[in-house]
Amino acid sequence: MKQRLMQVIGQKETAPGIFEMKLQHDHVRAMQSPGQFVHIKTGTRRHPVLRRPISIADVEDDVLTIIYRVEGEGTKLMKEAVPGSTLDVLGPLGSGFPLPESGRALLIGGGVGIPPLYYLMKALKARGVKVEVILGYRSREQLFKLDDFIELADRVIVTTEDGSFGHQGFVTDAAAEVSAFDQYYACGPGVMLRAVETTFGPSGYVSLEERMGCGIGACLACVCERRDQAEGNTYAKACSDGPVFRAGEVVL
Amino acid sequence: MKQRLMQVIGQKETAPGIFEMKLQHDHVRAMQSPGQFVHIKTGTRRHPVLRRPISIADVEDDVLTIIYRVEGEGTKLMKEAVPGSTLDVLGPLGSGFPLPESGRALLIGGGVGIPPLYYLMKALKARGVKVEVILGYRSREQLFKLDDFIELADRVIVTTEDGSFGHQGFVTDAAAEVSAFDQYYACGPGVMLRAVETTFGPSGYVSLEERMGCGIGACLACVCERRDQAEGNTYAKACSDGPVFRAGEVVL
Amino acid sequence: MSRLQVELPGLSMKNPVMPASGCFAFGREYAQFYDLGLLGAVAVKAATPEERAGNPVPRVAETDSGMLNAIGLQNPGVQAIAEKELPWLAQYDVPVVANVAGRTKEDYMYTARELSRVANVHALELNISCPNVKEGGIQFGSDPGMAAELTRAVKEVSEVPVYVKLSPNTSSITDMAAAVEKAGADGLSMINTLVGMRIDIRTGKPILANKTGGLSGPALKPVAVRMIHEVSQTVSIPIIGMGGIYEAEDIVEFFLAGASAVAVGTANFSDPFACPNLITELDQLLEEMNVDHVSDLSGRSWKAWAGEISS
Amino acid sequence: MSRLQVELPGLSMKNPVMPASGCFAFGREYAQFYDLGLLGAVAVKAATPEERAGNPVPRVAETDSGMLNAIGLQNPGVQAIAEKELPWLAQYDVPVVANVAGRTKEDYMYTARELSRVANVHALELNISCPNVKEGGIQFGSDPGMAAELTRAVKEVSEVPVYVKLSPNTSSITDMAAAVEKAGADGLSMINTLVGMRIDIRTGKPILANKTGGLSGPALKPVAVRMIHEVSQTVSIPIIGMGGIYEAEDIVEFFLAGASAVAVGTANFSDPFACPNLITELDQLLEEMNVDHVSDLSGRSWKAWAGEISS
Ligand SMILES: Cc1cc2nc3c(=O)[nH]c(=O)nc-3n(C[C@H](O)[C@H](O)[C@H](O)COP(=O)(O)OP(=O)(O)OC[C@H]3O[C@@H](n4cnc5c(N)ncnc54)[C@H](O)[C@@H]3O)c2cc1C
Ligand SMILES: Cc1cc2nc3c(=O)[nH]c(=O)nc-3n(C[C@H](O)[C@H](O)[C@H](O)COP(=O)(O)OP(=O)(O)OC[C@H]3O[C@@H](n4cnc5c(N)ncnc54)[C@H](O)[C@@H]3O)c2cc1C
Ligand SMILES: Cc1cc2nc3c(=O)[nH]c(=O)nc-3n(C[C@H](O)[C@H](O)[C@H](O)COP(=O)(O)O)c2cc1C
Ligand SMILES: Cc1cc2nc3c(=O)[nH]c(=O)nc-3n(C[C@H](O)[C@H](O)[C@H](O)COP(=O)(O)O)c2cc1C
Ligand code: FES
Ligand code: FES
Repeated sequence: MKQRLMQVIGQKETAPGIFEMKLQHDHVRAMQSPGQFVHIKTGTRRHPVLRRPISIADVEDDVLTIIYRVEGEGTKLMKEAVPGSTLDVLGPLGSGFPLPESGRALLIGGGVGIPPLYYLMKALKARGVKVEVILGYRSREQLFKLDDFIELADRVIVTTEDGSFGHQGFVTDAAAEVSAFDQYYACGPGVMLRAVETTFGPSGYVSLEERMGCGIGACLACVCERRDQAEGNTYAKACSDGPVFRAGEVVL
Repeated sequence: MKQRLMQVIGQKETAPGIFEMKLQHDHVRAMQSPGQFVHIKTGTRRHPVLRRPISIADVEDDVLTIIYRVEGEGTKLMKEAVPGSTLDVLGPLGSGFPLPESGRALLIGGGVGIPPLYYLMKALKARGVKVEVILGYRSREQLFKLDDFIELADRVIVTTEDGSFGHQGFVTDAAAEVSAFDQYYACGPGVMLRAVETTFGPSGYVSLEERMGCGIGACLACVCERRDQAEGNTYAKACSDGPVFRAGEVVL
Repeated sequence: MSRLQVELPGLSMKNPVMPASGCFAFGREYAQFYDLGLLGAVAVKAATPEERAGNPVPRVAETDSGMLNAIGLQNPGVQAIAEKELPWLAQYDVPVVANVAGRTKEDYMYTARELSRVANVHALELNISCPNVKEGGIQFGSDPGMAAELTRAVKEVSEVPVYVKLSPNTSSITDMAAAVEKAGADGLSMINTLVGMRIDIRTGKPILANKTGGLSGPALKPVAVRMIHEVSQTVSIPIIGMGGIYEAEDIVEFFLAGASAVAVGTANFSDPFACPNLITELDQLLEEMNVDHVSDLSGRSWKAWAGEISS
Repeated sequence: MSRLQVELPGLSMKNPVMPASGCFAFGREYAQFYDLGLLGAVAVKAATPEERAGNPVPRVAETDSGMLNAIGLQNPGVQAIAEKELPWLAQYDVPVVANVAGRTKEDYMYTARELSRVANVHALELNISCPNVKEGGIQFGSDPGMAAELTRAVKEVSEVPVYVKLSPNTSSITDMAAAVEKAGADGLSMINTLVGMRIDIRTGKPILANKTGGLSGPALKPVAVRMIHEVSQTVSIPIIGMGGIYEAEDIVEFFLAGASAVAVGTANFSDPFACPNLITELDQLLEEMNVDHVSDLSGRSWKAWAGEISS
């Protein structure tokens, strides 16, 4: 867990409002666990006051890829970063997805929950795991990263909310389509994760989005309730105990 | 008095921490009165909250020149403006120096009070006024705009606080040197203006620096006390009644 | 009826946006930029019975996302205002909210009576919260009993509705609000500035000659929103909200908290067109949000029946 | 003696900088970044008698130059803290300031007694100003009489000096300070957060599940500086200053206002190295300013004999 000024080496808008940025630094080599995230400082020393948590979407040698949607002030500042400038990156943070040695995995991503699944898919494929992917987007215009998934995955199912591409509906509406799997890995908004747990059951992992302060476990901003409340163990911190939890481990 | 996004067409550091910036906009043609200033918005909509008052240092056709010292947040942001970007400029504001039709003028500038005197000198010379100038700097390294003054003025006297160039001391320490004049025009910090009034008497004009809010006369931040307090006339506003006042008109 | 029109006691407003008292003088300066008739109302600079010179300079200092001011109620006195400033404003089709200050109850009563008789003054704003003067003002603003007494006294002499402007420098803004509502206030203005200070580390002294000043601007916004949210649930008189409004989104936030109109102060200094721009942007934003009428938003953050806005 | 060393009741500090309570947990996380022995002291997260779950999420929201938090005193309870967290911190050569919270006087007394007996706890910080819990905390913090009673009670059971942490959500911070000083407080911590709110205009609801939260960060700084300036002139116990410290210049400003040490909260979140960096930068700044000792600056903005700093 380090804080580094990383060099922006490229950035492009891959769908309206969705940006893919590449950052270079020797320290990137330490980002080995898919599902972890980085905490990014934008703007000036005091403004905006909080960092922004963004998933690790890919790592190749010393190059980190992140994919983000422009929402508010922080991501607006990120999209303005030009190649050659630097970005203050804290990470890798949190614990990533546990990786099996073999078997069949189902990856389920919605919106900006999709990016970390790409790095996860690469790691799974490298271990010889069979990977099927459901990707949920808002609409055909909003598709991003899809080709890269298609290239590596054994099968990709796409859903769009408006039905303009693939299946109409949410990721869980494609449940009937999926092949048998040993475990699933899901990342997306809370409402999607709840639906995923209901639909696909307990054999899987979910990655949560919580509003964060410190990002390292010190401020208790990002907690979620554990279902199994062993003594002194009521709340888990999404930033340091998570963001990945076993399905059913925490209340979504 | 207008608010315009003007294009930055050039900027250079002419002495350590002193920048000369050129801005282009058709509206610049309206900036005809030397001694007036512009009020500049830097950064984002909300940050920093206040504009920065900067004197008009020169106008040529549609190009405005300003010269400023980097002090705090606002001027730091200004120096980062690259050619092609725009700057939010409100102005011309305030009332400038009254211009005589002929005679002999003494211009007295200290530090960042020097810039408006350049535009004033041009206007005076155009009218056939004889112009003698005293310019006060901190040191030889801090000299700026001097060559341009030398080129046009009938005589230029330089003082530096540390004596590393010209006369040692403040502008008033060069009083013995100056030729007879009809009126003087002074711009610089309050302490300098006080000394100038004491040394050179009442036949002149002084341009004040006050902390400003609105810059247009609405917030009453920038007031100074009038010596002659006619009813309802106790305070003058530096931004709209000034920044130029007759020597002795306001309490410095 | 336009989606922006709002009706408040004494104030029939084309839209809910007015410049805030003290940030707009009596309108002359901003009239050089745009037609003041575009505004929902105009809140003018505080008046006192006699002319006041205000505080020594420097009177303003910048802070992170805010500014401090210690103008000190400089004004030409209520007579000059009633005779020269307000009649000039009458050329515009816009209601005026006249801001009343003073040292004693009698000061307030006198000023209020005089101002309330001016034809284009449609409401008074009792400034019991100015942090920048030694006497009057702030004392009234931190003691519910005194605030109530003052409100009652002014209500007796005023010919137009009376809004009381509350100070955030208190541990219980709801007590203040309840007290002045009970005393007959027709509405509330919330909030005035928080007392703050900046020290220049080069000189070692406060930047402001008055040492302390009132903090306004974006830094104040979360405090204003919280106070309006609290107070609007406990009073039944309308609230004019203010404190760090810079964007149409901020206006919506103030309405959701419980405001029925808003005032814009510090934003005028960085953008002289802030008020008319906000009016246009608010109209567009409401359109995008599918809101029929801005008043529909008022208090929706706490009203039980309120669900998601965009339906 | 180094120019940064300061002596406060119970706290012999290498330098005047400590992380602020609640922003640093019990140090474990930041120990991954630097040696905690570099710090002047460590103020740890509030403890209550029993384990507390805290508030539902979201617990933080960003504002202009600030943030709101409503953690709600989540902590594992004083026993777990005394047995597991604080002993871990003892490996570092740094005094600990233990933050005490509770619902009742008895809660505070129990927690204070337990914490004060832990070897590396050199001072207590009475948190009578947490805005984010329904009972306790804030009530004690807005009533001088109750605050004094609580201070007296805790002083009786504590084996180490007691600092009382004051809330800015009050109309007279000097009354609070005077009351707790008289009751035996050894020092003051100023200030806790201002109560604020943000409403999400898409949902129409407050962003924080707790609705309101405490405003910290740069937006708070001018209020903190003002309050320390006021209080330091009326009490004779030292003040640990906090609220929006991000740069060495800010620390100098707090000292000039009247602080004798400072705490850094929100800045840790954007820069995990904030505290050690500030210590280095402060040393350099004092060198540039020709200040022999940081304590020389304390209260110079109001002390009669104080002239220009750089001489
Ligand atoms: C572990 C984790 C991984 C994430 N990975 C990605 C990713 O790979 N790509 C991507 O586009 N987004 C990702 N997000 C969401 C991303 O953090 C937010 O979209 C972003 O912080 C919004 O910042 P902003 O400045 O655009 O918005 P603003 O509205 O200005 O943000 C204001 C504050 O709210 C917080 N916030 C707002 N929305 C969210 C959110 N959805 N989740 C958490 N905090 C939020 C911000 O961090 C900030 O503190 C991730 C979130 C988490 C917790
Ligand atoms: C009419 C007028 C004309 C001026 N012309 C010039 C010029 O041509 N070149 C130049 O370099 N400077 C000029 N100044 C001074 C210039 O305005 C300040 O140096 C500048 O505002 C400092 O801003 P900052 O962001 O660098 O400093 P900060 O310290 O960040 O400023 C904080 C606040 O204090 C105000 N402030 C700080 N110093 C001064 C000052 N000396 N005078 C007024 N306000 C101040 C700022 O405007 C801002 O509101 C002029 C000032 C006035 C009033
Ligand atoms: C320069 C200045 C002068 C002010 N003068 C007054 C005043 O005379 N009367 C008053 O009631 N409020 C006065 N205020 C307070 C504003 O009306 C408003 O309540 C406050 O600034 C918060 O709004 P803002 O953040 O939009 O500025 C003044 C504020 C500023 C910045
Ligand atoms: C996330 C968070 C948690 C906090 N928890 C506590 C706490 O438990 N006890 C306490 O006395 N203050 C607590 N505070 C207040 C801080 O100690 C400090 O007084 C305040 O944040 C102002 O300093 P800052 O602007 O540097 O953050 C907390 C602040 C934050 C931001
Ligand atoms: S964000 Fe601070 S504990 Fe998780
Ligand atoms: S700066 Fe507002 S009146 Fe001069």
